[in-house]
Amino acid sequence: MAEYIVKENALKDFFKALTEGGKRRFLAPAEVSGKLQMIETDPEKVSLDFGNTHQSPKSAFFPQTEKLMAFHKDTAKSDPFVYKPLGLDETAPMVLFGLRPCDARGLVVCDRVFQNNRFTDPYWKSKYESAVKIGLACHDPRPACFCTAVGGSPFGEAGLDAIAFVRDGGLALKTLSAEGGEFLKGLSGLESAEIGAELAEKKQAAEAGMPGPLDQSKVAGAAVMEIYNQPHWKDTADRCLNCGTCTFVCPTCHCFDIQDEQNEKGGLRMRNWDTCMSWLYTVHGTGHNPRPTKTERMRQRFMHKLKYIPMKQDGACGCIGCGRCVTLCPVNIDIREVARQMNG
Amino acid sequence: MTSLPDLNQKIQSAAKRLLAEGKAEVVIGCRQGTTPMTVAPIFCRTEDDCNQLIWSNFAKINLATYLPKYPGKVAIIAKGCDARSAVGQVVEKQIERENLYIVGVACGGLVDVEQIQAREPRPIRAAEEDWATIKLSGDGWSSSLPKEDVLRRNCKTCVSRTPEGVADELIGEPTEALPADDYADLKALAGQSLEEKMAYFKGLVKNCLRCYACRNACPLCYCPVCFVDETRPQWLGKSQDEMDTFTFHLLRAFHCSGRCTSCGGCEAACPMDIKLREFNRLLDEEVQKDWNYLPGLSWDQTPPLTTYRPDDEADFIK
Amino acid sequence: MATKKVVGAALVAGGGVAGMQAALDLANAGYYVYLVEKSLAIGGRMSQLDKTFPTNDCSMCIISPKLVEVGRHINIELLTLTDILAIDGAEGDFRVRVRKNPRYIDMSKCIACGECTKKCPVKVDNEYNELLDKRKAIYVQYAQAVPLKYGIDAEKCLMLTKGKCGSCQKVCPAKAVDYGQKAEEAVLNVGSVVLAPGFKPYNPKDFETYRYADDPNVMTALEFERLLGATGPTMGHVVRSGDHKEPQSIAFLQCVGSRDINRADNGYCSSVCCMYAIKEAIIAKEHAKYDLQVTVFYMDIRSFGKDFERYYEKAKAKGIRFVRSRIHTVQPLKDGGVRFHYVTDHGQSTTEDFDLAVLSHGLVITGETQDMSRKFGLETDKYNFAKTSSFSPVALSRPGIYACGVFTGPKDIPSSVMEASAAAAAASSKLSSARGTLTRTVNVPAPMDINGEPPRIGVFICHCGINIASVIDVPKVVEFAKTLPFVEFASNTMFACSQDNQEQMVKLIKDMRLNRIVVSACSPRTHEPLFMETLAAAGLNKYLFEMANIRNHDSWVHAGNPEEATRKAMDMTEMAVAKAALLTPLTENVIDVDPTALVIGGGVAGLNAALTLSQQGFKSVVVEKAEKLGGIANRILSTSKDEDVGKYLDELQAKVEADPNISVALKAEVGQVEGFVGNFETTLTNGETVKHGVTIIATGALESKPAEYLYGQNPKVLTHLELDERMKARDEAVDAARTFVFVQCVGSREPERMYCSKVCCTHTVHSAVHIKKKNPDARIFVLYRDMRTYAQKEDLYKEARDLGVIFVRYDLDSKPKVSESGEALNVEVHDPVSGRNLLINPDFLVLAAAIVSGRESELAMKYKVPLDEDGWFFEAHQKLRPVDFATDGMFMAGICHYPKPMDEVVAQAQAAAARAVTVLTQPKMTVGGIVAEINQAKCSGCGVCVAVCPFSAVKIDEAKGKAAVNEAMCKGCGTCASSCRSDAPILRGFTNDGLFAQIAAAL
Amino acid sequence: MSEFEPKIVAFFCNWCTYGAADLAGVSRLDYPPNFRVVRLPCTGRLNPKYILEAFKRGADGVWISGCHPGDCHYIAGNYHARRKFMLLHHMLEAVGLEPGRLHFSWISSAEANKFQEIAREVVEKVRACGPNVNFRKAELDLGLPEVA
Repeated sequence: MAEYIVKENALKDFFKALTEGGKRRFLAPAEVSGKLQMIETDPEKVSLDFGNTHQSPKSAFFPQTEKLMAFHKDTAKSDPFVYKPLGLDETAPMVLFGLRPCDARGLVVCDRVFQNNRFTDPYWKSKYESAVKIGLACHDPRPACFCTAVGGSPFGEAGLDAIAFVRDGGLALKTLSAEGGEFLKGLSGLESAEIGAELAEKKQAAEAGMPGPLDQSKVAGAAVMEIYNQPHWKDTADRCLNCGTCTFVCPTCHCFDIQDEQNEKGGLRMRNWDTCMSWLYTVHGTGHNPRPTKTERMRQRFMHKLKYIPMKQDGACGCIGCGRCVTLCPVNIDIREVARQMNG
Repeated sequence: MTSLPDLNQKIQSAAKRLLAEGKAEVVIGCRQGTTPMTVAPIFCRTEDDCNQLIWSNFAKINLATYLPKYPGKVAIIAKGCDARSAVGQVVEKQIERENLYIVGVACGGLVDVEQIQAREPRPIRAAEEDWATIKLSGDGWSSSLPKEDVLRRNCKTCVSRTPEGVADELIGEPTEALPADDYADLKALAGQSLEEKMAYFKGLVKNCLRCYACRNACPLCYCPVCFVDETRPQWLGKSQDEMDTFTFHLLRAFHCSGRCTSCGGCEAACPMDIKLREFNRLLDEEVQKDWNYLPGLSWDQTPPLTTYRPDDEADFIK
Repeated sequence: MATKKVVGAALVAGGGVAGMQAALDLANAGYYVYLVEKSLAIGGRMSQLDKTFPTNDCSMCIISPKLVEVGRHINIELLTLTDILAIDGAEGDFRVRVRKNPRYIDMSKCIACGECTKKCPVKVDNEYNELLDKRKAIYVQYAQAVPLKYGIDAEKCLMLTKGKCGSCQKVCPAKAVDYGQKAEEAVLNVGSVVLAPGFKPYNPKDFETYRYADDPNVMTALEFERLLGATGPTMGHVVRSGDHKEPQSIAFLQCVGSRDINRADNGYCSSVCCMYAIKEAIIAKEHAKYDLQVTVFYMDIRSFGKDFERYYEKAKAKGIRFVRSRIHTVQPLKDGGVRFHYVTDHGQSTTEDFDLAVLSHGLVITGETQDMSRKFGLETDKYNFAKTSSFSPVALSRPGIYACGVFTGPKDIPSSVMEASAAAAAASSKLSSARGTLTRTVNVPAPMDINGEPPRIGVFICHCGINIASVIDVPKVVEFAKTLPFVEFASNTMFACSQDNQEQMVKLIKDMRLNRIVVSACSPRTHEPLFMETLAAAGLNKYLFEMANIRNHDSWVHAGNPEEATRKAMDMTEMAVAKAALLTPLTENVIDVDPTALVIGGGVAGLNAALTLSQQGFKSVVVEKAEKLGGIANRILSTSKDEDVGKYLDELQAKVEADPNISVALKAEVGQVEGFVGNFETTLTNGETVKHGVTIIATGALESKPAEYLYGQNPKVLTHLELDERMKARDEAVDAARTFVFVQCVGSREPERMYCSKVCCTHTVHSAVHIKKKNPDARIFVLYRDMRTYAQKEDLYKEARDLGVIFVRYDLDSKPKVSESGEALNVEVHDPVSGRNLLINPDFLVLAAAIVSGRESELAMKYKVPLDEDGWFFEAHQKLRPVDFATDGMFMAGICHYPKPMDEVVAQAQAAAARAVTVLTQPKMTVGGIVAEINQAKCSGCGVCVAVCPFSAVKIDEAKGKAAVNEAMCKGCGTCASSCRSDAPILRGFTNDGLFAQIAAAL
Repeated sequence: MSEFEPKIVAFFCNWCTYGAADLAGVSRLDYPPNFRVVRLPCTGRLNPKYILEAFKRGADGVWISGCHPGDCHYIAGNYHARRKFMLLHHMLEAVGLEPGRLHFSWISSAEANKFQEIAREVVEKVRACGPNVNFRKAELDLGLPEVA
């Protein structure tokens, strides 16, 4: 575990160094079309003063549209169908700087979906395993932030190879994993330093105004059908528009739809983000839809976040408290309120 | 001008009265949201529910969005645009007139939270509002903004702030209609090069996530199956292809033509703050020019795409 | 008593629009029809017209579906090049001897490719284009002709006249030319005969002062029509035939050969010339890319039909000048053009030059028709028009022989069509016992079930002799087709439409279990039905068929670019295959038809409709809101032919009362309406519920109450009907009266009521003659704007003048002034001829009050039928469907459609009945095929489809809140499908996925 | 190829313009072979999506033609279609579609000459616009050379 500081005037060098001379793609918070996003950017354009990126960083590993393979017909061959997987080996590894601790925890939730003892998604794995993830702690959580309510912290460390925080005159950094330690060692701009006390102090200050743990004990203890049949769903569903904004901005929503697009030469198979809020998501070929109304669809999302993921991921909450859905929901459906209702 | 607390009081009593008299089984309105500058729609079925009703500058979506196929008798606390959309839904048979009760509230325009945040980047911990001013406060600071400065764009050209004529009752003093959209910017753009027009409109939607929140927040988009969700044939690809995205927006605007009441709900719902109404405005301008039609102003209107005149002028047809 | 033989067949003579309509209505009512046409093809005069007034509809576009329908009708036997020699026997059992003249073409072989015409060396004046250009000795009458088969002009063909040439036979790829054909005689056994011989345009060549014979800058209106025609000699470009210069000014001269007993013997008005002149003037101005000046010289503008007055006003607004003057002499100018000397309305003599003069020539009965009338023993009037009564307007003097169209008097297309339907009704009135005895039906095997089978497409690429193959590399297209998805079989064929290929196709479908067929050949518009029948014969649902038009749309138009043409043929075939793969079998369902009619209105129209239906064996219920039958006719004294209306009404009522098929509900109106064609259910206000298959609306109209000329204030001011009532009652004051003033157009032809009430001019002159005959000393003044005594009614106008009735014209801006002083009534009017004001003190002032609609908007709404802006019921098509509503099973008759005189009312009533019979006669109706359906899961019930459907075929099912299509009413236009935002309506045969597949394959 | 040859998708109503094209064939009136015809019962059937789909699939031009107002075989199909065209035409040109790419006409079944004239005009105008790049969907990148 190493601790460093980066002086303000060395920041650009440091960011450049993170690319390992261009071998890694560098992703950091930067402005695009008036919004701060975690995107591949010029080290010069990194922003350190932000609440959180507008969207979650999941698209770095799970792009909204991802090509899986190409296929075409070659009638000259005895087996005329030719397939070629795409995107597994062609991209350079990433280094991400400036992940908020909540989002890093979100990636951990996704990682356990895409890689687990039952199966491994190669598209996720190829990007996720090779990436170096450096967090940036929150000093000033926003009004809708509630990471502390769901087991996180503005200075949380889960899922990160290193965590940084902003201090007068630059950054401070602490490595968290062996890979992180290895990666940062000797990078230009870094100076070794003792930052433990400062970190603890800042952490305490940041957590001070944040909400306490959200009680989910009853949810954890209850049978699925018990929560499923609670009467409050109807009330929330009243105002839910099924617009899906929550799922698109959520760092742990990970559903996708696989589509083929073809022309006369051949076709591409790709996967695109999907949303359980959508009618199309569950409609069967017969026209039957097991989630026929918005109530079932809305309930599915909360059940998934607050009941199914904890069941499958050893009690870890599927919501990491970034507050994006709370802020962006056009009808102010607040997951904290729903969680309370679910807990009775 | 009636103060907001007074207005809220009146709305609450009206709602309670409607429930008590059986004129409505549910009253749809707004209540305070869970975070600053948010408002939540509320479906009031009890007196307690009614006591939460407010009128807020921060309301986002058009409450008429909830009306299509709503079972039973329903009342809606409606601004001008909500009321117009509700009328449109009656015209389009999405709700029966006798099951709908419109409590009209004179509106002074809504505010755009994005614009507020652009002017006040500090984390806003609380917001207070009255008819003309927004007061903001954070950790150890406070400031205030004239509402006029941060009005939603659609509210700046609202011709139907007061839902007169169609509301079953009206609360608050009527507010003057504003000068209608003159489409000056679009007219200017029409004179630009093709590249500039294309760049402008494609640029508008380049960050579109295809989440379709605009559609779901729209009181016009009540189709059981939207064309983007069609599979046979699949009208549009599902990927983030530029042309598929662009086509979605063109067609959605086309479907709203002659029906859109400029409520701005689509823009308010868009998580990427896309100026979606630019597409609708293109067609609004044309609908008004060709047929002098504004939707939602009376119960017996004929939407322009459900009728024709033998002498409709279309010089571009050879 | 021996039963008289009744033959369930009829003969219709004349293949013009009237003959076609009569044939269709007879055939669709269950009678076998011989349609005899003396030329190569049907279509008649209407096929020569460019546009039709007052809608400016394209004439060819609107008749060609009718041509095709006649041509393909299983119960219409088309006999072209055929003359009628004799009619023996009596009604119910006529034997008609005909001669079929040789065409010299084997119709079963000719593919109408036109190779023969290209090679034929003989040029002949082209009658279709009024001799303005040339055709060949082997030719088709016009491009869209039915039957679309060539024929040889025996008088001009070198082979037939001189025994040399034979080039057409050499080039014909189908071996269809047969110089050895001979005329054949035949005897046709029919129950009745309908004569629709039509007219010829008056030939003004003997009209020396008009110089038509020798000056190329004087032409007839029909020649001018061909000049305007897109298929005419100049393809619509207006140029003078002499020097091919575009005229800067054109003058139309009205009443050439009409209303003229000096230079022609035609005292009658030809009824259509004013309107066609206005039409040609408008179209000419539209065609000219410059400011063409058009002037119409006329005596009276007779725009008396529905929407005609507005058309006239529109023409004036477009700058067409109307000058009231009859041109006496046309003086040719040296540098081309003509000079007129004429006297203006105000008596001034003036001279004016024009680049072109167009003679609006009248309609005359041909010598052949005159011979026919004599030979067949038919009475005619002095102008050779067939004699009929106002109360049986299509029955001729010899029982069993009926007439329609111009043969009974000059008239326009809708009136001809109306009469044609009336003639069909009358001609079958005695044949109903034999209905269906001679008609044929098609028997097809039950289609095989292909449910669940993947598409197995068979593709046939046609050479069409050399028509396709000389340009397109057909084998290459075949090889390409074989590579397309789901194609099991592809091959080329010399003539896809030939009989042997049809048989081959049937065999292949069966042997290879093909379940979709694509033919790349000619136009589906002409050939799709043929192939669909072949599919049906093979036991395949006929809708599993798609065509690619690689001839008309490809080889014929890209002859210079064989490579691209081949590529296009491949693409077109691919498009057809792509769509075919997605086709599904379409079912046709049968629905029951309630064989009863509801007739709304118990006036002359309604009662005649009911009686006509009864003669055909159908029941009807007549609803009349008044206390007695007869309607407005109760107030009319006599018809223009001096027939007693009161007596007629008594007889009519007695007949109705005695008729077991007719029940009458008086003092009742329509309450609630449910259902659709075949299955209406109407509840009347008297509580009675009527189940009926069709509805005939005959609600009549009203005489307006004038708001001027002291009407209602002075007892001496009467309306027409009030005068009639007084005369009926033998009112002494009227008998004793010495001075009458009639004022025309009271409330008609004014901005707020821009139509002519049509009957008033005739009514006035008829009343005037009636009074004058009783009291020759009576002084009668008629104050008029344009006298509109159209057709043979012009004689009555002349008679009135001869009897001394004084006609004074007034303008809308100087209407007569009426005042009273003491007992005296003062009428002051400006006389434009003398330039002075006349002052008259009449004993009676009779106002020709406008006929106004009862504005039955509630009734209209109940049956979902439209009213026009004047409140008249609005027909499905102003020209060709004058008694039908667009909504199936709904018909109209009488003056609820538009004001009209007695004979036209009766004709329209019979016509409505005839049209109704075509529905009622089928115990079950086949519905379905290419119609829309609603995907219930996608429907939001918003009602867009309901609003846009032109046929009221879509309704919201209130219980489900979703739309539903009535297959019986849907015509398959697909407007619902493209208007729905959520694609809930599916137009079978033209589905979204099918069309998408075509778009994809096109690119 | 020396000159750009545009690909045009044409939508014709069965009763008028399709008939005019038939008649142009009968009359041997030649015109450029650049368009492919989709036959519709009526212009009223034309869903605006078809136009966008054709462009999206790479059509360089789209041509829609039906009966003259008043001539509709289905009474009012073309009137309803006209309203849609008015809006769609305005919108597409406002967002930057070249004015020469999308064409509408009324051609009756008797107007073979007008058909020929407009067919030529449409092809020339689309040709002048050049290939459609802005309204087509990007080609799928299949990476075919690598696979082969």
